[in-house]
Amino acid sequence: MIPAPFEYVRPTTVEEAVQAVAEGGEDVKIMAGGQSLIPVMRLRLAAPETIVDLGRVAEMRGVRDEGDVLVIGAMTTHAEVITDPLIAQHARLIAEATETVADRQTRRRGTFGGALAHADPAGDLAAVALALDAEMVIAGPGGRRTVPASEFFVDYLTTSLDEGEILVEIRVPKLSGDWGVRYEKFNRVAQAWSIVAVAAAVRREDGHIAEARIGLTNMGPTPLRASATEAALAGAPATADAVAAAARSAAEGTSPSSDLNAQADYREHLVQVLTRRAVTAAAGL
Amino acid sequence: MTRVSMRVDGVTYTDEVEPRTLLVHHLREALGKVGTVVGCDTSNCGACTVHLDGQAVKSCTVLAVQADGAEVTTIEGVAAPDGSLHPVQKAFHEMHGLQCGYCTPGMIMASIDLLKENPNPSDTEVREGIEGNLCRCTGYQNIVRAVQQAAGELSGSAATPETTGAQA
Amino acid sequence: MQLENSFTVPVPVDEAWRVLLDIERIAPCMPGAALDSVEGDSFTGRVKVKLGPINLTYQGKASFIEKDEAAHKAVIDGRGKDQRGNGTAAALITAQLKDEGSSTRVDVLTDLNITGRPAQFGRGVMTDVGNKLLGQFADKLAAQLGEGDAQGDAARAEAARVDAPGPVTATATGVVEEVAASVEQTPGDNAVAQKVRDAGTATREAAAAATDSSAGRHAAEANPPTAPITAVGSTDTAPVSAVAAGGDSVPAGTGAVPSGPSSGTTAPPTRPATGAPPRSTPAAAPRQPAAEPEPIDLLEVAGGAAAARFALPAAGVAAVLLLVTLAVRRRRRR
Amino acid sequence: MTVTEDAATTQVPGPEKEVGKARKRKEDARLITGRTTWTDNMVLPGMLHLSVVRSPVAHARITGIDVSAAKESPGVVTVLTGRDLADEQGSIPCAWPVTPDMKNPGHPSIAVDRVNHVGEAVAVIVARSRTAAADAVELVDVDYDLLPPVLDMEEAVREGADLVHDDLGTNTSYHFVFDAGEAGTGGDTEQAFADADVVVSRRFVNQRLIPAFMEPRSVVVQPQGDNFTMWSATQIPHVLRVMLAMVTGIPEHKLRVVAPDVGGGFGGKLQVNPEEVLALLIARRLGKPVKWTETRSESLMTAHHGRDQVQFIDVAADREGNVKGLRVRLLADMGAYLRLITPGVPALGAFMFPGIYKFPAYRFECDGVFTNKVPTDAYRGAGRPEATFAVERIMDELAVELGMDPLELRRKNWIQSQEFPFTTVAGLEYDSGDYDAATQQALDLLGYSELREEQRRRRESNDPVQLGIGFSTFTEMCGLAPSRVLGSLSYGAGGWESASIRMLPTGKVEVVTGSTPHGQGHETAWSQLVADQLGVPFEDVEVLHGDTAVAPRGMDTYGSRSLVVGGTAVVKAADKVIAKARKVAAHLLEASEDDLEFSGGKFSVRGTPGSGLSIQEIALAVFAAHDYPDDVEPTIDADATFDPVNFSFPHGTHVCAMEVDTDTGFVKIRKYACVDDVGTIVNPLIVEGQVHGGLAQGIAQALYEEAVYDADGNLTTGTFVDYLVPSAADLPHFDTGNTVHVAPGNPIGAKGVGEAGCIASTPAVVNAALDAVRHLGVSDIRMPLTPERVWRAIHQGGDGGDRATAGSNAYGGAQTETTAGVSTPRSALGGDR
Repeated sequence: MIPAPFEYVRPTTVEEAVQAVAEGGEDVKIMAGGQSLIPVMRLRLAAPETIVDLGRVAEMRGVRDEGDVLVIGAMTTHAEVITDPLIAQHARLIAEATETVADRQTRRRGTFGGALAHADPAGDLAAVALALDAEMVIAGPGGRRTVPASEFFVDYLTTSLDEGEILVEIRVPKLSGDWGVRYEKFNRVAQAWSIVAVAAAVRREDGHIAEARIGLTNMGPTPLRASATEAALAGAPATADAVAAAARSAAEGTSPSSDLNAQADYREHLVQVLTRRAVTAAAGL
Repeated sequence: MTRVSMRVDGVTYTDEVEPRTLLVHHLREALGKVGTVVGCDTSNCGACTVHLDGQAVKSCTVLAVQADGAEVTTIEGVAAPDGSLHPVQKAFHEMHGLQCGYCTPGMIMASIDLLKENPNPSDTEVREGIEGNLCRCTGYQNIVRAVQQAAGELSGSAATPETTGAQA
Repeated sequence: MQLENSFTVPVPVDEAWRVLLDIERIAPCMPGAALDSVEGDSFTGRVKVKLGPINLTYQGKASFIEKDEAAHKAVIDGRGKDQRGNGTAAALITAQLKDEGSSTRVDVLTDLNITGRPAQFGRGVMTDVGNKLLGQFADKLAAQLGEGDAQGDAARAEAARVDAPGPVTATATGVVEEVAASVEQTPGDNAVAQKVRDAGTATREAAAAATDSSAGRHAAEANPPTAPITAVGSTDTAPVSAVAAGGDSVPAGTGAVPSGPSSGTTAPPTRPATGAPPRSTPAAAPRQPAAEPEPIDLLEVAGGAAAARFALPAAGVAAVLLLVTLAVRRRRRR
Repeated sequence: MTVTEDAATTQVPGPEKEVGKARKRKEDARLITGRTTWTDNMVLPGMLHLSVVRSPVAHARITGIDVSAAKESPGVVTVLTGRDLADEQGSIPCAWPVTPDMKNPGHPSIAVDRVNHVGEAVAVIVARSRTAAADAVELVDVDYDLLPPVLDMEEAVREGADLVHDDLGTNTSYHFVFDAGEAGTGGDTEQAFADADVVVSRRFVNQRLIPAFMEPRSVVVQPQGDNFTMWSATQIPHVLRVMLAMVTGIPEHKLRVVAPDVGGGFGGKLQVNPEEVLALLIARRLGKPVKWTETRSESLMTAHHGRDQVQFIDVAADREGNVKGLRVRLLADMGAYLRLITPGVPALGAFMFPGIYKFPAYRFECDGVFTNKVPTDAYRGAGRPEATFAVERIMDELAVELGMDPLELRRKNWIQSQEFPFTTVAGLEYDSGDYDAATQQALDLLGYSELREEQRRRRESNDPVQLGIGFSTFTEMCGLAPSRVLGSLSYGAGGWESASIRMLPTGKVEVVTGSTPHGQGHETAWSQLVADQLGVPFEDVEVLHGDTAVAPRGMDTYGSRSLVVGGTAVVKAADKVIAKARKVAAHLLEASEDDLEFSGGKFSVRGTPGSGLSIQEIALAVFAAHDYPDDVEPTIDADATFDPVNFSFPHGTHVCAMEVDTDTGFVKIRKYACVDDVGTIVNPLIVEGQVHGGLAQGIAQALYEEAVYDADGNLTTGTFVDYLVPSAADLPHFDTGNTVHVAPGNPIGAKGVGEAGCIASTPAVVNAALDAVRHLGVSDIRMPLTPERVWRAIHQGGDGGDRATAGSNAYGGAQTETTAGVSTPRSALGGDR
């Protein structure tokens, strides 16, 4: 299939991009890596009037160290994320999850920011951003604002990005202390979306679990935190039993959908198993 | 229409394209590079894989305008100018890594890309490395063998034993 | 796909029933819907669905196929075709009113069928659309019914000019939007909404209060046509009828104030609430042609900052935002 | 390898034999360099592009089609609807009326006033570019008056069910019966069951699959005066030519069909496609070349599907485990129409249900059922995988019932090697084999005893990951097919194959085969055969195929027939060449024919070493034709047509070791070993490749693939996002081996290998998964074995299918599914009866 015709704009700076989006008409679409957008356009489920391609906005690409936080440019490709030394050192969970995204060709084009802005609840990176308390830096006609991940993901394929706004970079607090991480992805074939996945970061302190952050993929219209499990783990002994017990509440507050791959109740079961496994692995048990 | 210029398999082409033109359609229909084929419309099958500035991408999920100014290598450009085959091409032939051959151009381009990044992959790494390329004929085993054999040739060692199956 | 929505509105069953049969008021309850024409029990229009990158516009007709006065049961049958040839959508909506004294319980059962490309995905692209779509239909319906007959008068008053399709839409949708806009801009109305989740009827009063005061403040800032409204800004139906009147003046007027822009201009005041930069408004609003259906942006349940995505829905959204908080808790799906 | 005497290798002594050599494929050169001729690569001057407007609804009356906007669209030449083509389109042919009273509603290439499945063509855009055509599709406005969709076979055959074709008055196309008692090939089945100690009954679901060849279908038609040339991505250019002539009335001799490089078929391109007919009609009408190439989603939605049977199977046995009878009742989903061999697929399977076992009694009944889905037709194995699945599954169930080891039960009942040739209860004469030998070798390849030990340990330790081992000891009927047998089954054509050999003056050899390859490597294998027969170098042989002007006679490639039938035709043509050359050689060598011996490509006079003429020299001599015998023509070229007298019966034992994660239901193949006996192996490389590919598809049926329709008849697996063709990362390493028992039915001794892996693997995989969790009370899991189904079967009982992967879950709606993945409340039956 061939996409419907559209105007194509290729800005080179964020300002140009914001301007281009503002002038893009009612049906303007921002294209990052295009790995989700182009197929949807080929199937003609989307037919935007204008495409603003961020591919040449150099300032939106790359990772930098700002003390306590890593700043990841929204246009940093998955492939770059996987091989980035800073991410490997301070946010390994992101790299681990990104390795499970689609396939190597797609990871060469697809971007970190694009995946987050697409906000597909079955996408792997949103739950990670949520678990790591990342912050989204958004540029718009009114200048820049910062939105915490917890407020960024609003609904199925819907974020708090306003019309005319662009996700520019993602600020990820570094994990300091003895953190272990694990991304447990469950799908039917290698290329498929997650049926359910669990992102876990666990900080251990003298035989106890001091803190656990758990993000859930595809357990509702947005990525979720397994708050009940997190609470149960805080201060819990670092034992398999304690983890297993805590994981049993992983489905609390979730509202998974039923689709071709799984019914909601199965997802609610899966998330408990995967949470147990992710936390166990992250806690080095 | 937008003017795009790209270097494909060593030759520079400049054309006017509609922004909606997919790179693979530009390659096939404007440049006659029909060695690269289309196998799906959801970016799953990988048959259209080419190298864009040295990296394997699915050319059905890249717009021609995005390749403006880029270096593109297709299956038609991987053999040496004298026609001698790339080690991966050779290995696919020797290990019977293809049957109908439709997925082969993409499979070879993905494999070359994989070996550039990981010159000595395990069987599992090969299988995961080409997870974005579907083949309906071979069951992949001989493709894995081929990639291993090419890895051996490229790095001067022999194919790892476990990949040579029980028969043949 | 079967969807169930239930909610209670603070008007007696007979009044709710009258409103329910009032097409100009019911049709626009379909999010992103625009009414093109009305003939007796049938009406034609468009529903625009926007889900992330996905964009569909269904055009078609709907009609009451059952009106059981005694049982207070109405059945609406609607079917449409996507304008890009992406298949069809059909909905059989059964609304059952139950007398609960001063209030009325409304059960909406919807059988939604979608064909063509959007249906050809195992991940169920349309499950979410369908759920949101009908959820919001019920929410807006709740809004309409909740406003009771005062609104009905306004609507009837203007039904005289139904033959002018575009404006009808403008007005009808305008209604909710204006309420929305006013609610939206009220500082702390989210907080109100928050309490609403816990408190039953009290919430409606709270919401109403919020609506009132805000309507006042809003009207002051709003463009001339809506100005007179402030006069009647004291009962919870007032803002609506008032704004309806305001909306009324659109078709009535010289047409110098087409619906899109007019509501577009109501948007800026909403910005502070959404925390969105005001200048993003012109980006979308001016391009909104008159009587174009607004997309169901799915942000409608989201509200908040998301509301600014379009000038028009930006308004429509917020009203729902408040009302949703009433309905959501009671909504059951599947 | 257990190698018995090999017919092919004993014929000609002398130089190293080509047959048996792992020759690298001649085909590869163009395929690995991107110099291939796919149909979609073709560009002709003035070529127009077709794009098809398709029905989004499963069942409806067309009440109006407005093409005016589409006609105005830039680049559009014209737009045609069913009404425009109604008088000339005829019907897609069905070549296999399995019963005299079979109901065939006829199959228009483009719907005229009614659509019967999602994706059916309702209008065709003809435009100057692919893009213009695609754009205009959106502008065609069709009004549908919806009819209730018929989707579930079990519903469809009930009294008062909605009808797909109301004029037929029923949804049943045919009722096909084979009763061994009545046929005289077995005892009374009812009696056998009445007398049996044990009867095990099951209801299996063999789900709907999509062939999913990698090259989307494409067709180009060039009109030249009253002549037409069609290039098509087809398996069957010869059959297609005949059928197109019959359908369109274009005289056969005015029609040339070319299958250039074809990117896979697996039965999916064994069809007369509506779009091929439309392209031909439109090219004729406009007098311009036209091209149609489908998109993948179009392909999944409209190219014929495969399988889709509900199988009720009963087996009778005594307590000692001797099988006494087999009873099979099928519901086979035809889809909305009958395509080329739609009704014949389950009928072909009828003869394979007894498998390799000595059932004394057998009865088979099948109802072909119409539903509002795309028609089913041949898919790799066509009827035989369904049969093999059912019998290999029920043998495991019987073993459980009897408390016997499944392998022991099989041994007890399978045909012993010394019993060949063996006539089965289905009336087939199995040619040769040794099931014991293959099984032993397969167990060794797998490391059977170690794995059984590990399984025991996991059981005892209550490991969340359980291990199971599953068997499939299968055979299949290949080498389709003896024409007389096909006739007796009322198939519309024969099963012969044709070949010609042209000896060129320079000594090179052109081999023309009627068997059209699409990835199988005919060019290589045929060269090996001819090199051996004629004693010419492998490199000197060129194989021509796939063009009715070049290879005028042929029956093409399917049913593992190419080498067995087509290869034999080549060998026989070569024998004729040698016979002709012998006369010339005798003349030139001034010797009597009887004194000549032919060896290594050379005729020499017995007892006079050094003397002699190579067959290539003789080719030059007859080209010059200066000196040749009076009573012969000056050529040694020859044609041959071979019609087998029997099928060939490859067999094998497949063993799968499966890990099942009981926490999640995720299944993972730990190890897979198989030993196939495909008779003489001409090229081990190609044979192994065919087995690998078959395994991948058979395993995919067991674990991944299913064409799912929702309650409205939408295909919810409409792209590769949801129709899960496994990648390299999803499939295991295969350990393959062979035993060789030559097929007596052909001089090569080959049995056919194309479908073996696909037929055998599916039940082995499912049996393995069940073996892993039987102790948890699981007796069936519906295919594909999705993690959810496995988990439900373990934790909620049934076959796990009831609440998993329901089509209408795509809407988050209904919670149940049918047999064929279609949601209706009434069909939420488990797998067990």
